[in-house]
Amino acid sequence: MTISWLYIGIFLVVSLGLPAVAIILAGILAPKKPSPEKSIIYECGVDTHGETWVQFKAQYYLIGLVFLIFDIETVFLYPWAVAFDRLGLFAVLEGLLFIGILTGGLVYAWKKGAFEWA
Amino acid sequence: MIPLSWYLVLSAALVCIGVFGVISRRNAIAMLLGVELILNAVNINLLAFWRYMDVIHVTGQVFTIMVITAAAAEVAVGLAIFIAVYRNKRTIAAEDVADLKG
Amino acid sequence: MNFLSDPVTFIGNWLTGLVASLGMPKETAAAWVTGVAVGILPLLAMLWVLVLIWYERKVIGRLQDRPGPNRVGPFGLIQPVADMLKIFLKEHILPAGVDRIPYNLAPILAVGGVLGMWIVVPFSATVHGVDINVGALYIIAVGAIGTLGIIFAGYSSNNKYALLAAFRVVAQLISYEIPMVLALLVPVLLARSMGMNTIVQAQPVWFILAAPLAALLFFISSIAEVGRSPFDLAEAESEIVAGFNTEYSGLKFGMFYVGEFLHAFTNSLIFTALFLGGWQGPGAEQFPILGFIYFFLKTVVVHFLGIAIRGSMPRFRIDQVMQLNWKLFTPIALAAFSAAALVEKLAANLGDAARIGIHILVNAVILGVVLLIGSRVFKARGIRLDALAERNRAAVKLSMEKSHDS
Amino acid sequence: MILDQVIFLITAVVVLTAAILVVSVPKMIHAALWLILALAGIAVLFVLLQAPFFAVVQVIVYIGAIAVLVIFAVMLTRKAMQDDGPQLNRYSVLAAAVSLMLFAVLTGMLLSWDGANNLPVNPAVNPDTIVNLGESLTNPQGFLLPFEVASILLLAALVGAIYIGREHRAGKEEE
Repeated sequence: MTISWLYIGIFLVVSLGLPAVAIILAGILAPKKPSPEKSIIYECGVDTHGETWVQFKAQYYLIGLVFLIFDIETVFLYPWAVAFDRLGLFAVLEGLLFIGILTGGLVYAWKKGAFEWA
Repeated sequence: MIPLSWYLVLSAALVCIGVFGVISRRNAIAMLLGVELILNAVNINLLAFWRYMDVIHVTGQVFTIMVITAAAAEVAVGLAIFIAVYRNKRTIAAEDVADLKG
Repeated sequence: MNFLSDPVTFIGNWLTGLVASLGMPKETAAAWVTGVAVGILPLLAMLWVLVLIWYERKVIGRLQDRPGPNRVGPFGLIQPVADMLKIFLKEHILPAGVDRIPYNLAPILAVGGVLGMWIVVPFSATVHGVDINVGALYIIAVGAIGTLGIIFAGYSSNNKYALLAAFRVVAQLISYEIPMVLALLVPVLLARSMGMNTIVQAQPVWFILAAPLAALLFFISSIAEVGRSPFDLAEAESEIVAGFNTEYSGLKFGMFYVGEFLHAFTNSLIFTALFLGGWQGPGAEQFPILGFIYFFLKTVVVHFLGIAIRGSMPRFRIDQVMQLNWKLFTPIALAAFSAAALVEKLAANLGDAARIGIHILVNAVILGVVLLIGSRVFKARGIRLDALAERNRAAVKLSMEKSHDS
Repeated sequence: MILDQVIFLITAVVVLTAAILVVSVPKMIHAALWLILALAGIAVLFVLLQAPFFAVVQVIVYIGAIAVLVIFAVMLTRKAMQDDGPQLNRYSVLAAAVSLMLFAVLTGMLLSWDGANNLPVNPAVNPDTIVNLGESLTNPQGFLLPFEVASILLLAALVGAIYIGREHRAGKEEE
């Protein structure tokens, strides 16, 4: 058990390290001729106006919010699905009630227009 | 083998850092991040006690689930409130938003 | 153990023996050999991208009646190598005002978040990566790292369009994660395990038969997760320059490219393992090499399907992408999962064939209901639109008559 | 085994450093990024505690969802707090003193407790934690009530947050 997580740790370190090493190598090999012209932010040749930190629609936040709630509820259904053989019919119905409450949230978000992107 | 105390001291330190963040930051979102640190310290404690004291039952794990749920609900509602306040008052500095005082 | 029937185990045993003969206990030697093999796997996956890029460009080319790459090497096979060498030697331009650490971290996370999934994929009966008991969720978790890379790229670039694109993409990615996670729950339920190897072993009958809707949703969501056509809002060049990676150049840009191609293939691997029985096939248990071949062939079919969709579909608008997900896919996924759970419990005593039959039936019913409601909604919307158009026409006519009169 | 102690210590240093940066860096967005590192470190700790399910849940929920939400919110309220202004309020020295004292007291209490040097219960005792967890979540003798209450809590949070967070005047802010 623990040894497999050690392997996963090695694997993750290598998978993150490989692109890092490649980028660093390329950075050494590549030519470096910086100039102020080059480092201008690319906005189709037009000079940047104002801050980059434009305001965003609250819609993004609403989507993120619904996602967060759904994500948590679904993740906690996983142990339930794994233990399925040990559950009685009643327990399965309990799980479906859980999903039903989740669906209620979806319907509310839908009715309140959280998914409209006007 | 790691003694239990290591986890406990680590999570005590995390709680204290979180408390510092909650008390001292001006930005309300930053205060929320402090609360997140505290809740995570709680999770470390719960799982450590589960692992070291009572590995047969899953009580510690169920509590962790509850803490994660509560943390998520808190973040969702908290950030929504900050965004609403920001929309009306153009600030989220905690001391400027004292209208709810009785 | 025969070399031909199971080369990987054979080589592994040979290496273990070799290391053990240096005076190390057998188990430690095996652990070291596995560790080194695990370290080499990402490298192989990265090299595999070269083939993937060639293959995909060739297929897309043929789909669009072009020859595709055909100049460098036979059939243009060396083209990706040449491209890679070129991009390797390109200058890294650091735009003004970027936030350096996240800016440089973003391409690494984008690739690492895809590579990380490979460790839990079971390639054959004997080579199954690392078999952890939370494999399915692990895939989702590692996928979240890639999302993070995109946010980093968009935020740190100091470019409005990059930020806008990153937010769009992230909204899309997190949205489509919901049907993906829900669809993934169905094979987990059917196999009673989150371990990828157990899921594959539970499929003498492929799960796509018992869970066709979940498979379909997983397939579409995984296309959306890669951000490919028809979900390629990230690079809607008419709207947001070139997407979240506008300010990237040289190999840093190349890494996003590599990540995308690898992600498409990785998703096919995972789809195959989850729904198409992975390495299962006649004789795969006795001759693990056959398992490799089955797995590879199935994956190539799935991958080809994804490329064909990429080559032939127009792009969705962002509101369409969001509504498609939340108003169609998520409800279907919830219904499909609930139905699967109910059928599994109520028909637990029936034979396998009968249970799968009921599963198919229930899936068909859900699909039928969705189509029925969908056709009603579209008909109603069509009537509304017709009425609107009629009114507009009348108004135009009226105004034209007025102008005639005056 | 010494290896897990080394991993623990490295992770602990990373987590604590990241946590201190979360509460002290002036730029909000950087605080959010450091929070991600701290949370990832905590996921590693969960693996060390042999609760891999919670490690992946930590990554999926905290890094994949909560951190994304925080970044969205920081972007939405970006103009509110100019990052060059003071980020700590006038209580910060007091707060530091209080938290240091709290830490001293907590640590003293913990280390004087007999159970502090416990070693983990036999690791092989319980290979099927996830199954047990799943079963007890819908078992009326187990944790059925908290499980359903959690779903109600999440529903309430969703309803409340959408009600508060949505824009009442449509079309005011542009994308």
